Amino acid sequence: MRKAYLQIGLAAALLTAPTAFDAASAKDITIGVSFDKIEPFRVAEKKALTDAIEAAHAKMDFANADKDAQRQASQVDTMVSQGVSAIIAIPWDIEAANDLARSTIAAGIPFVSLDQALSDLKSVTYHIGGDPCADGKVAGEFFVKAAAGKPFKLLELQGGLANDNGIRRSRCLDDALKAAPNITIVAQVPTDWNPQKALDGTENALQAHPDLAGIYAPWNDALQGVFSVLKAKNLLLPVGDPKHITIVSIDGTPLGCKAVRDRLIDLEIATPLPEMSRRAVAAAIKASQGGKIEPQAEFLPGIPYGPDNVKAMASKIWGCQG
Amino acid sequence: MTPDPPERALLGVASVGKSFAGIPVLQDVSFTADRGEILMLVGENGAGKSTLKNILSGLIAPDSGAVHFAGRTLAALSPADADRLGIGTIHQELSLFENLSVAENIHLPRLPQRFGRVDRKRMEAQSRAVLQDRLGAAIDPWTPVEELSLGERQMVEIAKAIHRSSSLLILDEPTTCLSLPERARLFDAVRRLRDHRYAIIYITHFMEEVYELADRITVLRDGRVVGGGTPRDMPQEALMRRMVGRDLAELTTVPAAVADDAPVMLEVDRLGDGVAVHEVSFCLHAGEILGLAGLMGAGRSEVAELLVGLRHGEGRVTLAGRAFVERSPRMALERGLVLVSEDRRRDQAFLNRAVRENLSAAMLPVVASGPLGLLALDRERQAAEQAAMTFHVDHPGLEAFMLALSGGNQQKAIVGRWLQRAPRVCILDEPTKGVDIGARAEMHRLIREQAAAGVAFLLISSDLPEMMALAHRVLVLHKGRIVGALSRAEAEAHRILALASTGRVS
Amino acid sequence: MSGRWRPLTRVGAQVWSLVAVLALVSVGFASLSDRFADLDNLRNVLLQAAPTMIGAVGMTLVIAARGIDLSIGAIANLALALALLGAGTRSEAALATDTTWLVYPIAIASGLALGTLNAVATNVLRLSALITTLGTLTLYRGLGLHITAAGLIAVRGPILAFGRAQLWGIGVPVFAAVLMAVAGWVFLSETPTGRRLLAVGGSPRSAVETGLRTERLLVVAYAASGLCGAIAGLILVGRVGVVNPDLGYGMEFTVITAVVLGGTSLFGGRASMFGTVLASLLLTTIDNGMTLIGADPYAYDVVRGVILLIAVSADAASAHMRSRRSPVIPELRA
Amino acid sequence: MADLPTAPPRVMRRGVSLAALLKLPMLPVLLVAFLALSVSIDGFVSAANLANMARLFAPLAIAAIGLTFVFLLGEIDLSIGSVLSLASVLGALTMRGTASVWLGVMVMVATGALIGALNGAVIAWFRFSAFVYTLGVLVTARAIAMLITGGHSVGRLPFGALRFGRGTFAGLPWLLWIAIAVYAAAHLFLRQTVIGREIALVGANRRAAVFAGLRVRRARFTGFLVSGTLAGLAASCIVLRLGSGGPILGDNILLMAIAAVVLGGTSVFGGEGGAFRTVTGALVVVTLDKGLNLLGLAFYDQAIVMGLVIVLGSALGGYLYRRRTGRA
Repeated sequence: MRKAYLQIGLAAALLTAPTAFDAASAKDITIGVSFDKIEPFRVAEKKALTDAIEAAHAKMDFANADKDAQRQASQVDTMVSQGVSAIIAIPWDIEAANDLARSTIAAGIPFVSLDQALSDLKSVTYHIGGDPCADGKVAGEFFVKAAAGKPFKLLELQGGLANDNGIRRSRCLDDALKAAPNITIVAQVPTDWNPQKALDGTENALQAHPDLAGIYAPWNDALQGVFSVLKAKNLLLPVGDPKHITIVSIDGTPLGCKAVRDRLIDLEIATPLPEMSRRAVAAAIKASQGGKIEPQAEFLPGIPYGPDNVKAMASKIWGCQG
Repeated sequence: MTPDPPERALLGVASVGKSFAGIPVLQDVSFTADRGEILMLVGENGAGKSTLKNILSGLIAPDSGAVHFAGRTLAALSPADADRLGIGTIHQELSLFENLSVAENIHLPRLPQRFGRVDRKRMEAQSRAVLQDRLGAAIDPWTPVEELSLGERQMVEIAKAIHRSSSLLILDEPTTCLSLPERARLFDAVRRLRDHRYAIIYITHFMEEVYELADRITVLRDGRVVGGGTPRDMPQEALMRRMVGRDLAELTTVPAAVADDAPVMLEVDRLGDGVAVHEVSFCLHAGEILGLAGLMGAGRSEVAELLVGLRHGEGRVTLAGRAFVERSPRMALERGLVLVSEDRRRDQAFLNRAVRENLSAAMLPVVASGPLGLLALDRERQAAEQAAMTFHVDHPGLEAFMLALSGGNQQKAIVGRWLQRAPRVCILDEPTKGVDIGARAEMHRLIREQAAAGVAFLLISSDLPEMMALAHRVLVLHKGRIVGALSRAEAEAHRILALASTGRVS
Repeated sequence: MSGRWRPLTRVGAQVWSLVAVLALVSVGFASLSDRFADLDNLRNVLLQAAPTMIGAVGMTLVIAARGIDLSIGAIANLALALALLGAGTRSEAALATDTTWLVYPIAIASGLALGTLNAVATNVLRLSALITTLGTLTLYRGLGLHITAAGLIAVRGPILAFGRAQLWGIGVPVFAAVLMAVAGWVFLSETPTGRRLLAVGGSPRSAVETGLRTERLLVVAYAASGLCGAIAGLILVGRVGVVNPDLGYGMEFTVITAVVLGGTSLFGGRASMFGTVLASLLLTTIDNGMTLIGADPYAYDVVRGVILLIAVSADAASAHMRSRRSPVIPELRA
Repeated sequence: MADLPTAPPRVMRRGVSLAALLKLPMLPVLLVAFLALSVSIDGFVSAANLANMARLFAPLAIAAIGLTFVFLLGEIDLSIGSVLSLASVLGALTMRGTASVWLGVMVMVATGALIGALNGAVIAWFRFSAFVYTLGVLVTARAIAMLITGGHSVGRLPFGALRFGRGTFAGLPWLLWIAIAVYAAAHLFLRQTVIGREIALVGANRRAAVFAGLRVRRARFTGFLVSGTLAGLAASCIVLRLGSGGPILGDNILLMAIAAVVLGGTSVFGGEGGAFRTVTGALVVVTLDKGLNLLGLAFYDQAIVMGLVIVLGSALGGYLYRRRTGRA
């Protein structure tokens, strides 16, 4: 049966080969898209990807692995056996996806990883994603600047403890803070990306440390929980107020942009979603037509912006449009 | 036979029929019961008494026929109907809520209430009225039922039915757990209810109860009414012939004498558990049937449990000449000591497993072979078939669930499970409880046969005629101590009862 | 022999071992953080425990009747989604959904209806509660996400009132939780329907023979559980200000843990509302204390697991102590 | 005693009879679902898709068969998912450290067996409540796996792992062979061994089992041991197929396994059920999971259908079963 699916894969590769010379049109191209999960940010991501694929006149075959590495492997294998032109995947398990990518490529189908980087980038045709570590570092440096050498208590909310993006956003923040011994991380609260847990965590941290100076909320959905606690404590004050708590967030969703415009958070690091999607789709189509992809991996660092420059930056931030 | 046409009496059952899975259990059954009389419904197990009772209490609907009640005709009753019409039923298997108090059990489903809350005062008063005044049972209404003894639970079940009923009371074998005084009080209460113009249907197979209470008798056999009349019309002999459909001669047989040189199989020396049993000592010889009498709660079952290691305790037990120290049911089985305990549903039957597996549950080491303990299924099946035949277990198939068997057949299967192991000593705790006359006679024949073959029996029974028919000697327990040892000649009902009730010879 | 009214039987010992564990945990946290034993923190713990506690009150009724409701978290999600559908209007400018007071009747009616549907499906289709609610867990969650398209919906207006209102400086959800727990206790121990529910849980067979309307009683229990799920959902959404796909996710686990840890038997008929409340507090206190002492994020689950294991050992040990003097061999003890 | 029992002919005949098949409440649902999906999806019955499904089926069926033992006892084991995760982490680390696939598999099975044995011992001898205790193990084992890896999954395993996990033997995926072997062993164990019988009887009526002198503690111990061991074996299947192990690998398996077991018709209250029923239950879960996905439904719409099938399918199965057994 392994032979059978190799054959089908080969056949699919052969079938798509002639179109390689017909680069002007991508009409017969179907891109298999495999998401790790569906949550608010992924909904936006899916929309960006759908737009990009439509713009390229290709078709999309979508599947959601729902936080299950096995299901993702099975879904990608199915797409391969159905003869899609290329795969774009947000891997759930960044280790398992290496082998999935290799076997897909071995079957003659390009494998593009999006957003979440695999542990071994050499195993994919092309990777395009944000740079969680860079984002974390930017956030860390911002806190160092904000603290300005004075004692500074920081609450760090964490997303999924077993999620690579989450881990890196956290670790690189910590690295950047090492330079400033005046900053203490008073608590690292695991939340599983759940705003309700972000709320409880913020409430508890404020209880332990009423003199909290900063909150790191590395995904926009957490902000709602943070704001509601601050509001209850009369601490939801605009940037610039002496009692304002410095908040840095990552994602760049419309809600994040609104928070910046309302001057509620100091810094937002926006993931360039449309650009990521466009590049992923372009690479997938090009690779499926036999083209060579250079460079093989790209990391688009988030675009930092704050209340003071949001007007100027708005055109570059997807969440600030529309 | 019927004094009134069915629609005139309080209750008229007219041509009721019922089948389960195509097998008829009731056919064209008609009878009446009127206010102010006690109707005895007698019949073997499997005769359809329980089905009839379930129809009258609304648990199942008949396939054909009708029930007339107080001038109304109903195709079927629901439990709610029964409740509304004032029909109270005492089920043979207790239908109590162990997690709730006595008072609540008596009152459910209609708890008295005040402003939406349970009216505890009224509930307590009413419970005391029925328990103490009517039945003379000193049971506190707020005790959780799980803390009561079996006999007390039976009294609560009776109190519950009396409390619920206002017109018709159905009692299904209500005395199985009762001591003599409790039984007498129950009979008093039943007679008083009759005098208060209740109709009473009393289901039993105890002959002495039939003749002590009956105003009229209706006999069921194989799902049909086969006779009826007043007690005067139907002497005991005739009644039993009707019930069984054949003559029974075995009641007068005497067990074979124990040989003088029969070896001692079981020797018990100052056995006790510090709670329910104290310093019990006795000897049991091969081929002997030793009765263990006493009231409910006297410690009889506890003695059995101590012997097979279901209870911890002190004292020495010697089994076939060798000390039996590390006691457990498993070791007991290996050494040839088995216990057929009293509560079949709770402690013996695997109701949702096959009859075959129920029969072989104590045979597993025998039908297993090899170091892996593989079961020889063919051998198991043969043994089970053999056992079902030997012990007259009537079953729809060895693979059917145990649940599908009638109570009597379940009991025979369970006794068969244990006797298959050819034990040296067999403890039988109430072996014929809830079993019909035919099965009871078969069970007695079996016990005699096995005893004659050398098995030693320790027989625990509340059924004194049974005890006197079977036992070579009778030990009487009172509050956990042996207060008397009677030879066969001395073992008369009144002596046993006196010893059991007071601990002294009167 | 004299007795007294014992509304909920044989749970005393388990409640005491729970009190002991809760005290131990509290003393531990208090010694590590001086802000733990503080009136403000008590307010926080109570407020954070409120949704769990309310869900657990409903679940106690269901489990007391020998049922189980795996769908309670999914009901929280779907009830709120339905409420937004019925009483929300998206305001593009504010990126939020404006709500009217109608969200409350809609969410509560949805909770009751979804709970009732659980009971009716169990009764009519003659399924075990585990299967029915495993199915409706999947079904309700799917429906909830279908309505919100798995997106995050920021909400404004009256929907926030319940979660955020305060009375004498204490969150209204805390009063709601206490009220629900007391109401649950009174219901189970003092009302005829509550007693009947315990009877059904204690022995379904006896219930039939006694003429109890088992099916109607189950409707009461599951509807109550659905109601509690919806109320818990209202609190969660009210506090955080968003309806998100993860709303109520995993709530059934926390809530069942609280109920069982509190001494209510999974085999029905025995319930302890007080134990349920204590266990809900214990579970919340762990998370609260861990953040207060600034614990390593990976340690949260280790501590949770170990405390669960301690609680179950304490319970087994106390059962052992109690029955040590009984001559009956351990295998036969209840 | 010397003659090993051969498979009795009567039993074999019963094994394939129509009546015996009808005993399986989920079979009609499975057939209908399978037919409907094959008609509506091109390539649903293709070799590639079936092999793909087989690889999803194997670990689920293995874990669910383990859970069946515990359900037969009338108990519950909530820890299988995180035992699976922990085993996968330890096994993957071993594979990477020693470059030996087999050593890794042995570590996974041994981890499962060890935790299963501990669960069994504590529950059987110390009489802990299985629900709360295994819940504690669920949380703790997952936390340990997280601590060991810092939340990362463990990949870059020796090449042999994947070759086996995605390979076939005699036309069928290796993983399916493992599942078949586990099923056969479990079936024989429950049917033909003393412990297997004791497990069912203890589940049917624990007091009666004590009175009958059955080894109750051994039976309960064995049930949890099997459940843990098979969780470890299921971990091996997943690790071999994915080429990675991780601390959240087993998060979904508990509910799916419970669904497979109860859909198959094994009673939650003990004493009734078996390995084959669970296999049909697992088939239903996998067929729907894969089929609905192939239909292209949004994941929440898949959930809606899945929920309806669980409720209505079980109801239909139960109805047919009652009609056949003549129970009102």
